[in-house]
Amino acid sequence: MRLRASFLALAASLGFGLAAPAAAQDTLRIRLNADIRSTDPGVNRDANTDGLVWHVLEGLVALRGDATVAPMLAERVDISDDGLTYTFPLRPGVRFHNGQPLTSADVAFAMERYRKRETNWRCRGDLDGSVTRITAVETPDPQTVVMRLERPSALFLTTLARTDCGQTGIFHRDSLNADGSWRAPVGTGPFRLGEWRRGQFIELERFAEYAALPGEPDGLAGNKTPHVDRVRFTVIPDDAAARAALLAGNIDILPDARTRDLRDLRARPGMTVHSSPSFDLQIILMQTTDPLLSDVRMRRAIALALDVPELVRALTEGGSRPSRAPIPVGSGFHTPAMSEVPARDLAAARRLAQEAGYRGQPIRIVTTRRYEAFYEIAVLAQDMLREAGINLELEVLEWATQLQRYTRGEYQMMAFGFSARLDPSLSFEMFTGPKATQPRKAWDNPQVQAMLEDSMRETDRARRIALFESMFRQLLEDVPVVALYSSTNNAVTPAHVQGFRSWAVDAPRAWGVRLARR
Amino acid sequence: MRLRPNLLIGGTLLGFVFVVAATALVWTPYDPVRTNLRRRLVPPSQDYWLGTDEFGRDVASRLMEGAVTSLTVAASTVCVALVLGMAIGLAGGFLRGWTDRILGAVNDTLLAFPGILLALGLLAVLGPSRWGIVLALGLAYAPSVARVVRGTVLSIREREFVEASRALGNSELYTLLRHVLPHTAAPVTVLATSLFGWVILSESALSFLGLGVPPPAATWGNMLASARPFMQDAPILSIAPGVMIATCLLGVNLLGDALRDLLDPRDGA
Amino acid sequence: MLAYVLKRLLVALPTLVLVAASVFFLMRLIPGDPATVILGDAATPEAVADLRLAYGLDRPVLVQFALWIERALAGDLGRSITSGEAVGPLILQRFQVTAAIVFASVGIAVLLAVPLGMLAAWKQNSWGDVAAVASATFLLSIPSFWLGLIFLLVFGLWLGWVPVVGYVTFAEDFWGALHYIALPVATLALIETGVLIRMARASTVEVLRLDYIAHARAKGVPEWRVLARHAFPNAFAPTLTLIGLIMGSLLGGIAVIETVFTLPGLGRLLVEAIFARDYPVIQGVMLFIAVIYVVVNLIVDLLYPVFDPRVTAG
Amino acid sequence: MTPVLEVDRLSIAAGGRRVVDGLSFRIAPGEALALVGESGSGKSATARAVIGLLPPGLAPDGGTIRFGGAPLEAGSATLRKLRGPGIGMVFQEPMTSLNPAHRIGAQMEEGLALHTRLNRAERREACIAMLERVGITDASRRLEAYPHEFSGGMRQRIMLASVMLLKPRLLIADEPTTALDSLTQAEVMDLMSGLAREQGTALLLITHDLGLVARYADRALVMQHGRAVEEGPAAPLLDNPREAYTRALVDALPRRGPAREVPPAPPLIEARNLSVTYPKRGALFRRAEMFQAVDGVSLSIHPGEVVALVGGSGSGKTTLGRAMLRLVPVSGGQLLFQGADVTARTGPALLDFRLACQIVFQDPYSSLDPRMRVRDIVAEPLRLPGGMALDERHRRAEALLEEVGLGGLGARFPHALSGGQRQRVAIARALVRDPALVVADEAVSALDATVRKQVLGLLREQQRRRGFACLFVTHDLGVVEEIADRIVVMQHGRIVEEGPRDVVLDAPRHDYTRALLAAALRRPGAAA
Repeated sequence: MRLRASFLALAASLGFGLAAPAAAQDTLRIRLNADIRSTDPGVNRDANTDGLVWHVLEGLVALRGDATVAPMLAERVDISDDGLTYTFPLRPGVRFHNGQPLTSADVAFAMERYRKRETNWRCRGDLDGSVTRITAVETPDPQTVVMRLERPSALFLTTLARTDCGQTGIFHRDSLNADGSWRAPVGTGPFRLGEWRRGQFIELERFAEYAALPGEPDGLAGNKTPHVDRVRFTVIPDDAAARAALLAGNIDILPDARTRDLRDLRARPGMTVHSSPSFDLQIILMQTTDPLLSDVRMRRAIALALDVPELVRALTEGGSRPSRAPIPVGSGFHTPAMSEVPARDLAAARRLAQEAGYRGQPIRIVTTRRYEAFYEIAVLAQDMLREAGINLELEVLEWATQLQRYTRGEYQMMAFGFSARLDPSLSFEMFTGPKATQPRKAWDNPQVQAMLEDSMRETDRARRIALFESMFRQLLEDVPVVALYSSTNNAVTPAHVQGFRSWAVDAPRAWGVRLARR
Repeated sequence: MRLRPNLLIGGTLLGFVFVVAATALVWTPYDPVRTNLRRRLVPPSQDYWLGTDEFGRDVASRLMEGAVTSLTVAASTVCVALVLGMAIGLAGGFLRGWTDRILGAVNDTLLAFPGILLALGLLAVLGPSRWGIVLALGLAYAPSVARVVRGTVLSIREREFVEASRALGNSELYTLLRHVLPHTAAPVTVLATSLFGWVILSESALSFLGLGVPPPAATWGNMLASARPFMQDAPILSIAPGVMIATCLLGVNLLGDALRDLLDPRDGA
Repeated sequence: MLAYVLKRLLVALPTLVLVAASVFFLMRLIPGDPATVILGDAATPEAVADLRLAYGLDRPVLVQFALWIERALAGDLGRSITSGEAVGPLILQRFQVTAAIVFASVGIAVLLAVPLGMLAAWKQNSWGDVAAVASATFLLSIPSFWLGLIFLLVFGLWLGWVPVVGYVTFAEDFWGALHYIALPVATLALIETGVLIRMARASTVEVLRLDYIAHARAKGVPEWRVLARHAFPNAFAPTLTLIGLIMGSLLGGIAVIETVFTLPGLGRLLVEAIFARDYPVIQGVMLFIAVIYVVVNLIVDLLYPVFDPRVTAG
Repeated sequence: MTPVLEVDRLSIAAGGRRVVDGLSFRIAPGEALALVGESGSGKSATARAVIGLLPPGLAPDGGTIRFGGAPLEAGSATLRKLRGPGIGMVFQEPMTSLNPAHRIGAQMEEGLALHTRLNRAERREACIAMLERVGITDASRRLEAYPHEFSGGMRQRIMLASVMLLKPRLLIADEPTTALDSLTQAEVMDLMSGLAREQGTALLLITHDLGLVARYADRALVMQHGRAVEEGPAAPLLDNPREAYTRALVDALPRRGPAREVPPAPPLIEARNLSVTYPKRGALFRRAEMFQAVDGVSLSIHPGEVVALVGGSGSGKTTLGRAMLRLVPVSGGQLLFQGADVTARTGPALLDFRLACQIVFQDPYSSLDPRMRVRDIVAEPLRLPGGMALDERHRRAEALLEEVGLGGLGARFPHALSGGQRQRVAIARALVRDPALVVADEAVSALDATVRKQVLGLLREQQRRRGFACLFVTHDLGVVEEIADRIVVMQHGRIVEEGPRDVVLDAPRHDYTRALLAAALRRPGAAA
């Protein structure tokens, strides 16, 4: 009751703060843990940026909830038998926020900008060699786009749809300044960009002429009809404050509640917790070039000494499923075979450590407090290894420093986390590769490397799965890393927010959400 | 006068903190860094006087451990600040002229320099250790010492007994050390006490921003910081270290006042 | 007068350069660089190289410094690496927030503390005096951010009197702004009050011992007037210096408070920039802070003669 | 007729101790009463009690004070209304008795604004008139000035003016001129008594100086330890005191000693047109202009001779004294010691000179390091060069302390000694190396009459015994009578008159000397 009253008072007081008090009622307010970097898709970006951009821009294809790819601006995708030609017939009736109709020329224009070096598009490399190479983008007619590839790739469409690539979003020329630099996105998405007050909030306005697909929302695909006039992403860096803001009624969606708050939040009247497994990966890296850890027995000893299920339960309070496989449990490629989690075996761990010539010297594990999970993993690991007589020393670094250590491979062990990888190949690629050229890679194993590259070319699902499973088995042999779990996204909404769903990527989706506040 | 209560209360409070720290050196109820997943966020009970934190570590033990860390950090920082500040202040105040101006510029630079950046820099250079903090805060606070010392020196050097010392044929250096230096003792002692307090504050502030003495070592500051998420569920986690800091500071401040009264030159004359 | 001001700023120049230089090189000593931070776990060497090129971080450090100084002198502090904003405007915008809070809190603190301190000194060793000093000492023994958190808990959550997050500028909406800065201002004000009461009291005690106070009384001047007209200016002069110091340090960023109350202020800007290794922002902010420090001191020195004519600025 | 002030069995307590004990006296309208006593006699406390301004720590402890017949309670509204128009007060320390933060005009007007109906213009008129009356030229402009722009004497005049503006019926003057040099002192005192007479104001003069009493008081009340010792009309009381203490005070007044012959010898130290210039406090950049403190002075002192260097404040006498010891940088001329030029000496050579010439400062409070024990202070000079072992030094120190009458006090700190004792320590420190020359810089000016007498005695006796030459710097010709063989008078950095003591005192040639002589407070009836 008191809460309700205070909430009203606060709504009022916040009303003062709003640019347009009248609209306060129809504004959906979402917590943003840090300001976005820019509105330039896939260029100067982070997870928040992606999460904002996908409300405004759409690509030819989009991700479903299970990370498979569905057509978005394209009506469908026709792939030639040799897998080198992709044809995208455009969906008719799609308009940009400035009212212009979508044409193949716009697609070509956007693609040209993405592929330019000076644009610094995050995924340029992938489509210019590492995944495949786009040799040409053709526009036979205003409603058709054709892309030609150098070599077949299983990852091509996924790459186009990747959120960190800004979904290769198609934007209108007006998005650019005269000098070709990025001004603001003019897209086809369900919302258009409103006011962006740096460090405070970004506002989106409903795009009335949005051409929605029929059916249900599904990931970034499907029906994305906007129901609220205005969306305001409020920047609240501090978790405690964000939680407070939710309870005080200053925000309508807390997309990233901390697991430790869930019990309390669930208990509160009207609060709903939406949980779904994400595609990221919490992991412990080991430096296989380290004199001590270069001995596989030592690495196995460490893996055996860890009680992964216990650790994951402690960290996520049962929210996430422990998994030694890098492919997220939410992915369609996560097979039963990959669910195997070797049991803890202290005796074996001790023996192996002995054989590896370990005599209790301290092993330093790098971690940070920036991401609580990393820190907690390190602390708990230290605790568990102690029971196997392995002496772990925490080296708590500030995030940027840890990142540098990571990219240079300067560590013995490191508690780390990989952001969402939507294609299973990438889930391995992120830590697999030759240390000589990429010191950040933890797993340097030529034959695995070969398998990985096959998996990227291979388009047949069954054969890919086979490859992944054998790589997984090899991973349990070599243990260059100990995969732990994919974190769970827990979004919390009060009663008046309806139609909201959380999904694999932690940034929320404002379409399909209604406000029943009266 | 209020001198006696100051001394009494201040002494008791600070004494208490020191006793806690001293005990922690030889005994704590539990290993302050030993985690226990089955006992996270346990409310206070007779086996966990102040309950446990999010890793199931005993808060009481960490508090005691924290006393040691905070006090040692504070003490060593004050030493650093004093040594640096005294040197700068004495040189500047006694030599005057260009030396003074240059030192002045250096001083201002340090003053205009937020401790947090220094801390980050030194931490990064020295690697994560409490000594980074000590050095950083030491540097950050040296100027205020220098200011006080310089001021005192400037006023003392005008007093006749300094001239008298010259008249006796004593060298400048001797005069500085024998007749001027001792007079900085009083103000510096007083300053040192307040410094002690400031350092404890700054250390906890830095820890609060994630730049303090690196965990898992317990300091009141990083206990407060990590307790923050549980303000509602386990308020004791934030209250306990907060109270400890406040106690310590109150003790220091009161003691400082008492010293100020004791060492007041007016009582001398 | 103007000549004096210019002179002072001239004298301050070396300090500013020193600050600028030390910040610049210190930042580059610190491991981690903007590119890696932006790219995160997906940083491929090529991508990092591209970014470094884009931000001109591939150039030799000395060249970078020269360029930066050159532009800075021309009034251009460059653009933020993370947000691409122009640093100058960014700083000013964030500074407004900090300034609003600092001025409000210090203002309140002075209005509270100086009269209280003087009264305490006037009734030295009375119960009121003891109480004032005791509470002052207690206040300045509380960590500001702790107090802030507790305020947040009590007034923001339990009582729900004020919103717990967000900020609007006074220009946009005066009352709204008041709502948002109420708690941070209260927090800071309380603590500064502690400091100032003690200072005001101490200096008033000093002044009240002097003959001219007796002289005033001997002229039959009523007590309130003795305090207000004869004691105040002389007692306030030293307090003014302290206020200057406080202002200087607070305006330089109240990072902790801003973090607690999630205010987009200068302090938080600096902290975030440091974490993100956003060199242009860090350098800009640091330079700005140094300038503030100089200016505040200058202002104090200019104000001082108003209260103590023996000191002449110039 | 009813007395203006009637004090009856007044007692004042400090903690448990009584600083004033059952003191009674009365002052008739227009009468001038002097409360005479040395420091600690409770005379100032009495004064402040009358106007109800006892400093913290002192509290009235019985007795009554009546003003014009009506009783005064401290803190009462009636008392506050009386302050100013009824009772005015002039304080001792001109440097701190005017508020540095306000223009003197404002400070003078304040009283008028409070107690009269005059409007702004009239008040201003009154102030200007009064300032001119106390001899401050260009008054209308000076109203706008701040206290720190005036010399001590000027401030005391302003002080007096602002008090007398209100035409009080009683003026309390608490050691009004102790901080001033004799010349200024006389001027201010003359002004004060003059004004009092004009306005029919009764005067309560608090002083330790019988000289003042002789000249400015109708009646005198001698106090000791808070009690009245003797009371009566001033002149007779001084001519034939009944009480021993009074007699002691009277004897303490300077008395001329027999002239003595100094055996002719080459000068010990000689200044040849010596000049000292100071930079006036200048800003960081501006080139500061110079101020001539000593302007081409030639002066020589012979072994065993006592030369008195006399002059008002600002005459440059102190600077000259310091310059002769090379304590201040010499900007021109030559300084010869035992025939050798020491003007430019440095290092060990300078050290020899320093050790041979010692100085005793005016203020015994600031000239002794408060953090050293008396023994160490006296022993310190023996440290150089190298020489003696510590216990040996201490032995010597103790011996000397014994000699100057401080036997057994070696372990004390300066603040545990009285002013006189401190000055003895200072003297001992100067003598411990048997110097050839001692510069005594106003060495006794800060002391009470009787103490001054003793210290002077000590100095003279030591001088006779050890035969060192002495340059005695002072503003008070009276003191000079006691010990000087030769008198040198300085004004504006130049020597205006020089000669054997008796000649200068009895037949002064220069006006300035005459003025000084007239101002000098000397035993009544002593040579005029």
